[in-house]
Amino acid sequence: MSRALLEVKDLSVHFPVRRGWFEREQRWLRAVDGVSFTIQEGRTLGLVGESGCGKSTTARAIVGLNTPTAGEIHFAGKRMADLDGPALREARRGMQMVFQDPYSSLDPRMMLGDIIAEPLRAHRVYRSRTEERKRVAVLMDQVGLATSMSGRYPHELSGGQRQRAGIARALALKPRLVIADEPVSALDMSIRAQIINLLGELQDELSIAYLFIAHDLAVVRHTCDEVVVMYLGRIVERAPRERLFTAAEHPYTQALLDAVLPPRPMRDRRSLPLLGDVPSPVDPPSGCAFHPRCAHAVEECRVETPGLEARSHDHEVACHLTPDEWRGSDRRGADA
Amino acid sequence: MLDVRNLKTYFSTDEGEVRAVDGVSFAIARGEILCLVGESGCGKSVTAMSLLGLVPSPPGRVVAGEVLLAPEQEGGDGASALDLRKASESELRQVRGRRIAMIFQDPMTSLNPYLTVGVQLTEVLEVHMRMRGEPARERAAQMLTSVGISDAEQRLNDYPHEMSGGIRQRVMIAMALLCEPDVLIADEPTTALDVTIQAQILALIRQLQEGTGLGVLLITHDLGVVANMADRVAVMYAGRIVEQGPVEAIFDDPKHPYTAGLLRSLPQLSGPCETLPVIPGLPPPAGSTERGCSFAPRCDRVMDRCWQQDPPTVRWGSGRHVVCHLDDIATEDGERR
Amino acid sequence: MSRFVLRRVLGLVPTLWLVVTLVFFLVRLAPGGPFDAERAVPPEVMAALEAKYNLDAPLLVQYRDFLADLVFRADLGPCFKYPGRSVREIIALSLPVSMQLGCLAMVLALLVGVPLGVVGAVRHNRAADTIAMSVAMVGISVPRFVLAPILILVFSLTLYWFPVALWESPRHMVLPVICAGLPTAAYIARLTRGGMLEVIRADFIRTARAKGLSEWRIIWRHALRGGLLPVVSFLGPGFSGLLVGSLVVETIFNIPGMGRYFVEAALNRDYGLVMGVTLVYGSLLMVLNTAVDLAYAWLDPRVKLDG
Amino acid sequence: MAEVQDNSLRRDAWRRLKRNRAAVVSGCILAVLTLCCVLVPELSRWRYDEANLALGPTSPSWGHWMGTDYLGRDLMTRVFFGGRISLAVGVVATMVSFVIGVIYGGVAGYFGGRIDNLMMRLVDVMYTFPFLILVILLMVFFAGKDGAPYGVWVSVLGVFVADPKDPAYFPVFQIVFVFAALGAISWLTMARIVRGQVLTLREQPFVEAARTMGVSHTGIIFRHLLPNALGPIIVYATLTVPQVMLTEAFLSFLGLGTQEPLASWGLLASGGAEMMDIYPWILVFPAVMLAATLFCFNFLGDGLRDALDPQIRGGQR
Repeated sequence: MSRALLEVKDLSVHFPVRRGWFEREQRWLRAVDGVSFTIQEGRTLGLVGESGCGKSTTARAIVGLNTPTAGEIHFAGKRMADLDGPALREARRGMQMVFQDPYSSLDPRMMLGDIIAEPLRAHRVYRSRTEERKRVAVLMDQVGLATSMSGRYPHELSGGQRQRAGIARALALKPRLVIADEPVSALDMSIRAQIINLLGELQDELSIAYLFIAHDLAVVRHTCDEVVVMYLGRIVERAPRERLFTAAEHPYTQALLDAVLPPRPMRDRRSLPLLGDVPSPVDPPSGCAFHPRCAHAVEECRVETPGLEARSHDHEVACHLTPDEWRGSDRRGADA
Repeated sequence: MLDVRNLKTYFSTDEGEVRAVDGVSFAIARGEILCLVGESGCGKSVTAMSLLGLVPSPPGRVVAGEVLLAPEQEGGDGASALDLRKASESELRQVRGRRIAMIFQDPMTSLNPYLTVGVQLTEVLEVHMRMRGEPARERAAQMLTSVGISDAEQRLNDYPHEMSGGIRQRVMIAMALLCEPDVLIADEPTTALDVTIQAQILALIRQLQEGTGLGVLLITHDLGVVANMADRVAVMYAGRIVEQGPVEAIFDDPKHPYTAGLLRSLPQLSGPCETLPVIPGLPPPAGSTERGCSFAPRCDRVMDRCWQQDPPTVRWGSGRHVVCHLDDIATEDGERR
Repeated sequence: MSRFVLRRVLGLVPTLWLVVTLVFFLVRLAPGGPFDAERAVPPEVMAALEAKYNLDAPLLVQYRDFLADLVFRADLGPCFKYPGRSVREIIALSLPVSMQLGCLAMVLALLVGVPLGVVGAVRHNRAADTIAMSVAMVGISVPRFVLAPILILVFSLTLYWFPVALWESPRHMVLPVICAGLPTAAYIARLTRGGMLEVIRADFIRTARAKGLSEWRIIWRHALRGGLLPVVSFLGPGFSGLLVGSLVVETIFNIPGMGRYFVEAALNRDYGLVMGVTLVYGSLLMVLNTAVDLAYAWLDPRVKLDG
Repeated sequence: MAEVQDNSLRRDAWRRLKRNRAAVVSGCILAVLTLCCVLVPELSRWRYDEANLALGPTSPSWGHWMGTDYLGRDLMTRVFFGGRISLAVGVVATMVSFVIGVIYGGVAGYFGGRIDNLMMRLVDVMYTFPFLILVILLMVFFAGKDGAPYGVWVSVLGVFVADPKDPAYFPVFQIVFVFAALGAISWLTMARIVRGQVLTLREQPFVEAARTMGVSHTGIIFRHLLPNALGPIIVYATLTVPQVMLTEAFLSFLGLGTQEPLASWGLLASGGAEMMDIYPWILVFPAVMLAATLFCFNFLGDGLRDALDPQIRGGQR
């Protein structure tokens, strides 16, 4: 239970942004900048933030689609950077990914059965077609797809069915970690609950660990044990689920919570929406990256970047102020 | 302000006729926000397009119904309402953008990438208000400022791709409100945006609507948006409105099993967070049910007659109605309000 | 933008050098020489000729001299086929004629092709579309050397409207320009239709409709810009192709343009002329491509100029 | 359990293509034309090069359905014989451009980065070549009767003919060379198209998904990239065929392509064009054949594009 399955240490992913041919100036887009977290066996970690905060890049770096600029990724006790060739392939078998858009992540010219069987074929798991088909049938059953659909093409399926296919494909190699990048945000409301429940059931049944990426905090609350909030490539808060939803300590987390629209009529909401847009990660603001949008920013925030510090044994926050300090004052509320 | 009666829009496809919108009726009063909620493919966008005659014409066609737009001066000299369905193309053009404005889901693709924002804004003024040149630019800049865009004068020379999603959607809203329309149709205006930006945009729409007495038809699939924006709600399923009424009534006491199921299945920020109650199955493509209730295959309270007979419409005084066979709905008849 | 142009101009030099070098050696490696076609020449005369034109020197020396002449004196040497005239002279005389023909033909092609394509897209899959595209297909399918005699037969020999040949007055230009322009017009019509069809399906066209703009304005202001992008990228190769392609037209209408030198020079191993034509064609194409890129960036503000 | 519902994209496209009347008619016409080109010269009473100077040019009659040309040769036999060469040029050159273009563009697109940059620069440079000069030079270089490369050429083709030194074969060699030269030129555009396709596909989520699953490079190329890129490529190929045929006609007009007594539609038409006011049929028949074929290929390409268009595919959205 307490064994770390995935350990991410100081992960950074920077992309070069080169301007022109003559301009020698090389600038960096710091998509992910010094991110660390661990996921225990069979647990779920939620990764939350606005678009462009680096949550998808983090996931892609873990599965090897992006090369980390710095930092280490340990999976099941092995450092990924040390592995190559067959050993790396073997390690990668243990972590599979579910993508956000269930349409574009399925090959439009492959039949459902082949899509689900593809990881099995890539790793030559079964010698005979019959065994492979049996496994595909089991997988389809597990995710709630009728086996009669194996001859269909992705465009003949509904969004929910496509996402189920994506999940079945990810489960094919019996991974220990599934990285789910916004798995429900493209789905209809009545289907969303079905998929959230399915992921939960599969976890209980197969004791998989999840890295669950989402921008909707309400969804995260239903799936995760622990939540990490990211802003502009950095972690601003990390806390167990209940603590985060009841006693968030970073103003950004609080703003995200306020932005979630509760599904019950409530006309006079006191909290003001978060102002402005996410700044460019090429040109992040000085000091705390959140300060231009923060209603509680003080001079210190403009100058100094706050580090991630532990507020309790499992709760870390990167903010110069304590909740008591910032909840009291609302300096910028007036000029909204 | 806008009264839609028994609107039907059919699409002809390879598999025969698809009844995308199958007898939809609703009305929007001055200064009211009506939310049309439904899952993808239920026909809510097609409804919006049908109102202004924007349904792509070779496959689709509006086959029946009336779209009545009240005359411009309230209580005027007995001018009768204009039926947009019968209006000529040039009459329709007068209405579009001038009296009924529309904004769309994806501000990325809904603005013309080849033209500056200024050109796209001023041409509305040119077409509808005969306003050109400097006055038009001034008016456009003023509008941009009022939707919360700073240094509007400079922004007029920008192209859409130079702006963030939130700003773009603000531009869309500014464009829609330039001619002070009576009705705004907003088709999923925040779906493509981040939650924080969504909150900004919704607050803006609310604020503008309260200031001008604009009637709004807000189309969305997000019940959170509905709860926070709507005065009244229409729930759409498979081309039909299954439940309609004031927002509090719908959320406090959903009558239709579909509405009730949807509300239960939503992930929430508070309360117990165990397994979510779900509606089994998939939403059907609009208009696929020949006879009976289209929700029957997914309904947890389905009865024999749901499969055979079209469900009856049960009405209450407050403009609320439900289309369902269930007896406990019918027996409560007249009790509300 | 000026940096982009500068970079393109700088890029022109190595590319042209590469092309010129390749052609230089290729044409000399090809069997036969410039004087083979003449009557049998006594060996000593041949030797004298070769010495005169520096052809007896080692290949690399010839290459060095050629480059030096080209770079320092912009001189391409004499033309073997027409003794006494330099390649520079020949090009200076014939290029303007070809350019004139090419430009007029391109203008005609655009004037005919774009509206035809727009009609095809706007009335997609209806009668007007079918007719417009059938006309375009005929235009593409009939080779110019068939079109030209037909035009001459009908308009010159039967109706006596236009002269049969030569390039003198505007009346002389009508038939050749039509003959050169129409197939290109057909091609442009198809490209326009394809581009417009893409754009017309875009969301922002729906927005424009919802704004209450007239159909005409939607097409003119909102759709055409994006719809013409494929046409614009065709203009570079298309225009230079017109210049070479009008070779047929120039031959049939007996127009003193540059087109025929493309064939003559290569067939006669007229080394200097080959290099001249190559240079003209290559630089024209590259300049046009740069212009096309600029036009593209002007039409589509999302395009950044740093290729 | 696999083929429960075999509704593959290929069939889907095929079904849509079959509904496209213009494409179906074009396909049928092309098939009939090809059949005629194969059969007519074999079954005809006249050989394509059998002159009858005494007869001279005659208009179409019961004896000669398409009349005869100025040498009294049967025009129908010549037209269909010419069709063999024209069609063969179109198909072979397209195949050459297809093979080179797909490999070149595929390699550039798949590996990307510096390799891609270098390979595409080369294509740019080749575009700058005046193609006529290139063809002529290559033609003299390889097909010229003297010169070393000709010897190689002869020994390669010698496998197929009785006596490669026989001057009668020379025009045939030249045609074969025209095939190769045209293919060698039209591969440039093909390579660009393939590269563009591969570049965009490579970034598609489903390809990335395959990578995270551990699918090998060959698996990605053959199971994902190629099947998805093939649509546009095939469509472009159908449009290359008429293009190449037109270029062959152009070369024949210049006297660089097919040479008498052999025939191609281009050669026949350009010959007929010279005397169209007196013997119009000599122009009309080959020109109509050429135009009809190009017409059909164009319609077929259009139909294929529509059939493979993802926006029309499926019913979603």
